[in-house]
Amino acid sequence: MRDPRTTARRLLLGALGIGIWLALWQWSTTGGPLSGTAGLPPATDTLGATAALAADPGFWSTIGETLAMMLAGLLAAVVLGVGLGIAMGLSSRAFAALDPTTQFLRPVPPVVLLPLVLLVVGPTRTLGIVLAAFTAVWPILVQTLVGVRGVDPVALETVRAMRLPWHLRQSSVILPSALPNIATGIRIAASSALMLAIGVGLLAGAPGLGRSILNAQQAGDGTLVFAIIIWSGLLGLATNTLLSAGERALTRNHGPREELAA
Amino acid sequence: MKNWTRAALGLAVPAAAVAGYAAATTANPDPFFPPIPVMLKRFADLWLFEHLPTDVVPSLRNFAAGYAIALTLGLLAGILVGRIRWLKEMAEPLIHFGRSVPPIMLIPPLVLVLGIGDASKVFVIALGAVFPVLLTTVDGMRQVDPALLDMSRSIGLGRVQTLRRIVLPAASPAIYGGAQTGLQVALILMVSSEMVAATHGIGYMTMQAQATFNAPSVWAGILLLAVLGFLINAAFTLVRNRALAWHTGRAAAYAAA
Amino acid sequence: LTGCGSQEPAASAAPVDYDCANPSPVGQPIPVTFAANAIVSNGAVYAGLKEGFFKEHGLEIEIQPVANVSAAISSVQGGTTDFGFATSVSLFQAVDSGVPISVVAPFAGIAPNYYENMKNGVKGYTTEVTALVAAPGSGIKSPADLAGRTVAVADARGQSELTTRFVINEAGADADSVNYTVMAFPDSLNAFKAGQVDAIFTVDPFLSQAVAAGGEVISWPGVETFHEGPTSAIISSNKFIESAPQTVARFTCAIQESNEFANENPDAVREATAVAQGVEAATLATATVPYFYSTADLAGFERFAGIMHDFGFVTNEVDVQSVVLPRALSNG
Amino acid sequence: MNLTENDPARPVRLAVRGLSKTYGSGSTANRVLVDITLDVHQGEFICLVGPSGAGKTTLLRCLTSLMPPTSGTVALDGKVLNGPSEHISIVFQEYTRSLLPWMTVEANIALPLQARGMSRKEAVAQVEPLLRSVGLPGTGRKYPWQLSGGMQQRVAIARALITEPEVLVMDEPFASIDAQTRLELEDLTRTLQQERNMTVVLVTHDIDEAVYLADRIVVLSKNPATVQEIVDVGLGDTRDQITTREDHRFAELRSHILGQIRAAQIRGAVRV
Amino acid sequence: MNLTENDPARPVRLAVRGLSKTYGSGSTANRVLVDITLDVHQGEFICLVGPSGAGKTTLLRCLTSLMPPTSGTVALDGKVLNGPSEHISIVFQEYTRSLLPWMTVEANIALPLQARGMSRKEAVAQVEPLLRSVGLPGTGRKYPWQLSGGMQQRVAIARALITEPEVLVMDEPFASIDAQTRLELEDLTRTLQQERNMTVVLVTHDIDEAVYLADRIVVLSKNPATVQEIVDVGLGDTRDQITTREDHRFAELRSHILGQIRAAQIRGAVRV
Ligand SMILES: Nc1ncnc2c1ncn2[C@@H]1O[C@H](COP(=O)(O)OP(=O)(O)OP(=O)(O)O)[C@@H](O)[C@H]1O
Ligand SMILES: Nc1ncnc2c1ncn2[C@@H]1O[C@H](COP(=O)(O)OP(=O)(O)OP(=O)(O)O)[C@@H](O)[C@H]1O
Ligand SMILES: [Mg+2]
Ligand SMILES: [Mg+2]
Repeated sequence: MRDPRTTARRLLLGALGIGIWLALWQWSTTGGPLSGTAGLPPATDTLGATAALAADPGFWSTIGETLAMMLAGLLAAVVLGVGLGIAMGLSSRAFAALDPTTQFLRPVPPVVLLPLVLLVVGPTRTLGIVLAAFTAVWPILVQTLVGVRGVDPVALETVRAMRLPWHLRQSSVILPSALPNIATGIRIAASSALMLAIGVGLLAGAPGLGRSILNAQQAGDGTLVFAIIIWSGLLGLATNTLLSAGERALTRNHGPREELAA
Repeated sequence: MKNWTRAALGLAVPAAAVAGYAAATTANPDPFFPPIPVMLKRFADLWLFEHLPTDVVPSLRNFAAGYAIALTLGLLAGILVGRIRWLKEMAEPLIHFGRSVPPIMLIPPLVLVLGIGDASKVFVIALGAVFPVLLTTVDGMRQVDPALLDMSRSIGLGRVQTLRRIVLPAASPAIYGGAQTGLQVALILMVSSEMVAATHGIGYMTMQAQATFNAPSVWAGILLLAVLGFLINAAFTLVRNRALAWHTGRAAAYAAA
Repeated sequence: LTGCGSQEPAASAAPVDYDCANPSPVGQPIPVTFAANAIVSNGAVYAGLKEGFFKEHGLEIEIQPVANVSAAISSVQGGTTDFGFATSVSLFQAVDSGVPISVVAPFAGIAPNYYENMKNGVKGYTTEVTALVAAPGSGIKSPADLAGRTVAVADARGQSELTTRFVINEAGADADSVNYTVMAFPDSLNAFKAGQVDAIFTVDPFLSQAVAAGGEVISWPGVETFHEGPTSAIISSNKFIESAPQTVARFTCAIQESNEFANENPDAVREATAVAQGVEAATLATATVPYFYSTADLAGFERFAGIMHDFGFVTNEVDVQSVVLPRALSNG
Repeated sequence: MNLTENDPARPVRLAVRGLSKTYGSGSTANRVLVDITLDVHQGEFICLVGPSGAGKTTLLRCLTSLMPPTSGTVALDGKVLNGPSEHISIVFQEYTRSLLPWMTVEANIALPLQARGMSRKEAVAQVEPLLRSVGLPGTGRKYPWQLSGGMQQRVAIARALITEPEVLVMDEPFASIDAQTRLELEDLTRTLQQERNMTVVLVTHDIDEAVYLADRIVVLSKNPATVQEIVDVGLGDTRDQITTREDHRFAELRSHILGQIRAAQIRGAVRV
Repeated sequence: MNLTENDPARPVRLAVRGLSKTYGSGSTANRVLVDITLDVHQGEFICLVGPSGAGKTTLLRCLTSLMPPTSGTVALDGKVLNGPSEHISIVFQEYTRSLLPWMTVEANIALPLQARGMSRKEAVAQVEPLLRSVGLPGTGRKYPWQLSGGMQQRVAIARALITEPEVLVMDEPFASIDAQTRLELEDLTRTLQQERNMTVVLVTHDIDEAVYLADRIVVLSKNPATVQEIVDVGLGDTRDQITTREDHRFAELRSHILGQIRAAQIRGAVRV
């Protein structure tokens, strides 16, 4: 459906953006204001180390660990966040009952809960999953709520008049209409989930990339630390690309979406 | 729904949770799960007077500065990225890369550049909170009803005017959603940034309590953060509800009671 | 000592009939988990594993890496792991908070008479594991000069802060006037080089790097505070001790044997730690290996607890005897 | 001409009793409907006319229980309604917004059948004949936003008809449709109503249309709306676009109703 | 009756040349407009009629340059349009969707003036007289979603009129408005057009309305749309709801156009 030239343009411009950023990084750490700062490796060294990691099969299984925690947490968060979001968006009763509690829980930083959760489940994959889910559920909940409330009231009234059963109402109106918002929520949540999946390794020694960073940090290997950071960024990039592709497929027929940009 | 039913419903869930916790801690005492009165007393001792000026106020100052920067930058960048196609294509990979990097990881290198003072903390808070704002701005702007854009072009609204009067208001529910998520991220980072390379702050205090197995203090910290978060969130909701009155009003016009 | 409501009595040590010298065979090895962070101080366990001391006593150990000591203690008390590594400071803080754990075996510390030997300039006693290094050009010559300055320590209200405070006070300055900022060792080294902090509490290999960068060691806070004695211990939860006394006994024996082996073979310790950290053996070639106690030094523990109490690191006086398993006090 | 007697042969289908509706409250309260009482009989075709902004849509929304009235009740077959009934189909005035943009035309039309538990495939199979009768053959696979306004309106009509409802409520259903198609759809609606003995309540601004279609015409006044008059049309059950419209009674009714609306308008204007 | 000669006294305002429009491409291509050529003169009132789905809205969108045609051009005063011109005001068919729900009625109407750089206060001051002339006095502070459908449509009309445009393009502007108000708005439009020498292009399905308002009526055929006929109305410049409609030529034109649309309908239907 999309013009191959547009795709080429996107790739090219995207690469250009990354190129500019790398050039800035390289310049600032070698000749620029940050040169000589210990612990800030130049781009070239970091990219070398990043590439070297790709050849290490052990590193791939570490990535697998992190991804597994993130995905499981995200999945739980999607189920919970979308479910609660729809309930709270549609029923003023559910909203009244749950809103104060979510308002109270939402700002609790997951890192503070870490010691408590650690107590119950230990430095395991479950720890990562629980904390990833706890962080990811909020953006999904908020955006689902926004989406559900944004459903065209006329459309909503239409299906009420049809007396669509609950599941049909969800699948035919609420979800499709709220989908763009939910997708945004999931995309934001995915990076939070990833952050926590890595964070639990860093702060509590749960398996995955975080533990690798911890080890690299304890060994004082700044270049390796940055290489792993780059990998976590790439992981986020890949997740996002997948999620947006999924979102586009799902909202393909939502109407003549006009490109705003000239 | 009547106000008191709303309040009663809203209190039911936390009340049940508190009662459940109280019952569990009496039946099964555990040093990490102190009884509620102990928690509350520690809360009062720690936060109400002694550490308020030295730890709470500076934390909140960092939070406010970081969040304000995030809102401004996120909105500006979101608008630019959302409207200028080449910029969007150029920045998109970087944005998604950037927001995937756990901000906590960047604190040590940031300390090297900005020092252990507040600057690095404000920076990290801004960095983490900017992405939800930015992304929802971009996404919200895409969801404008094309009929409105036609209208806008036909009455001769220029690009800036269309943005200000049509696109942003239409995107505002989504943007407020993103700003709310950014608020949470900012709170998380306010605490996290004080757990690394800090000499004071709520996060520092709480982390210290955790490291020394001072469970009541940990809980007091959680409680403080929850209360602060709640209040900040409530203030935010107030602003949002005022700004989006049309949105809720329109929905309510159709909703059955 | 009594009157400390939070302090549980020691694990009731039902007499266990197990002799370290005569390891009784088991059909199936008993699986146990051990929470530890991969640092040289834990090296004895890594070396002991390699030497087969645990297998000999019918144990099959799985090491759960944790980020820090409090995580290890948490996971032990929560029952996620059976045993764990703890610094004495964290241990007493945990006990002070009513965490029901006990010492099942002695572990790394400062060798007897170390402080004496150091003062007398005995060869081989010029350095110790932990050091305070002042930044070049900071004008800091002694801990007393730290007043009003910023020092990077490794943990909040932990051993690093305690010993730093102790030496500053000893030097006649006000320890409260110092800003203690918490940073991981590598980070504090970088911050030190970037001039962000005035002094750092550090260990090797960062210690040698800091000195190479022009830093000056102004104190050896560990040894100057404690002089000698066990700075760490192997712990288990009271619940586990009660439910599996046999297993605990076997574990104690294996640790004691590992400790003795480690003291005789520091190179083996370095090597095993390097493997555990996943780094080149050369990285740790010059790392200082601590002394490993084969019996628990009650007097040492008591002195530590006293210092902690003096500095307000614990609220009550800790009844040390009640948290050390009798078996850990004897050899075999 | 104010003939409101009930026809005893036909049972009452929809009974509206003392219905009032006020939007908002306090200083912003907007009293729209006041004490509307009305019986709609089985198989009857009612047209609802009145000035723009009188409260016709509001009345339909209360009638179908999409919105709770401020006071009064609506009963279907003697049972007071507490929510939309599956026996009532509705065509909304804001038809472009009542079609789901992410569903094809056929999926939109099939939806009410799915609501009754029919499988999607089965439901979709029933769509094409209906599309043909509203003049949209072969458009089933398109999306609503690929259709013109009038075509979308017809999709909305088809969706209301697919369940073969007992009661059909339509809010200006032919407003955006060309004259020719409009005549055809009028006849379609009237024929279906006769065949199925369907009860129809239809809002229109086209007086000719009202007279042509209705058994009785309800004229609403404005600000707030009350039933100003109920007119018995009495043009017989079978109507014809040519002969019926040439009937002298047709012209009479037409100018009578126009006069009524004008009166309602003025009454309203004075109160503003 | 096919009178298409230009009136040399009036310069050409809008010149449409060989305009074609195809939606989509490849297998889903939908050829809607083919080779439309048309001149609209200054001060002329054109009504555009044709079957539903013919392409009237599409033509208006191309005419106003809201959408680029697939081929052909539209020129305003001899200059080819490349984007919406500020001299042209539009009333959209989807009027409910073209009002901004976050702005009050008066803010919505004042918006085009603000687009021209007027301060908000000044712009809002001009709103009330206009609201009165579309029959909505005192509604300025309400939100669009607090109004009925027909009221919203009148708000959209007021918004189009506020800039005193030289060219006014309206897509079924009176579709949801009651008969009485409709007559008034027809006269208002016609009067303004005469007074200001405004050029108007208006789409309607109401043939009577087309004949009553237009100087010329353009009939579009269907699938794809071409100009089937252009009819010169010739009822003079001043019209009156009673005398004009009683004119024998009125009835003649009326049935002629109806026949044309029927023909267009059938031509289209064959091609489906
Ligand atoms: N949500 C609302 N809040 C406040 N007032 C409202 C609301 N909806 C409708 N109204 C008012 O109620 C009155 C009746 O509206 P309604 O839509 O029922 O009129 P209508 O007879 O259907 O008009 P039309 O023929 O133009 O569709 C109008 O004056 C309108 O302003
Ligand atoms: N976005 C689109 N994509 C594909 N086809 C479209 C699109 N918009 C309109 N069409 C098609 O173009 C044709 C003309 O549509 P248009 O809206 O111009 O008709 P119209 O004459 O205004 O009809 P009406 O009187 O019903 O408003 C229709 O057959 C419609 O299906
Ligand atoms: Mg209406
Ligand atoms: Mg149209």
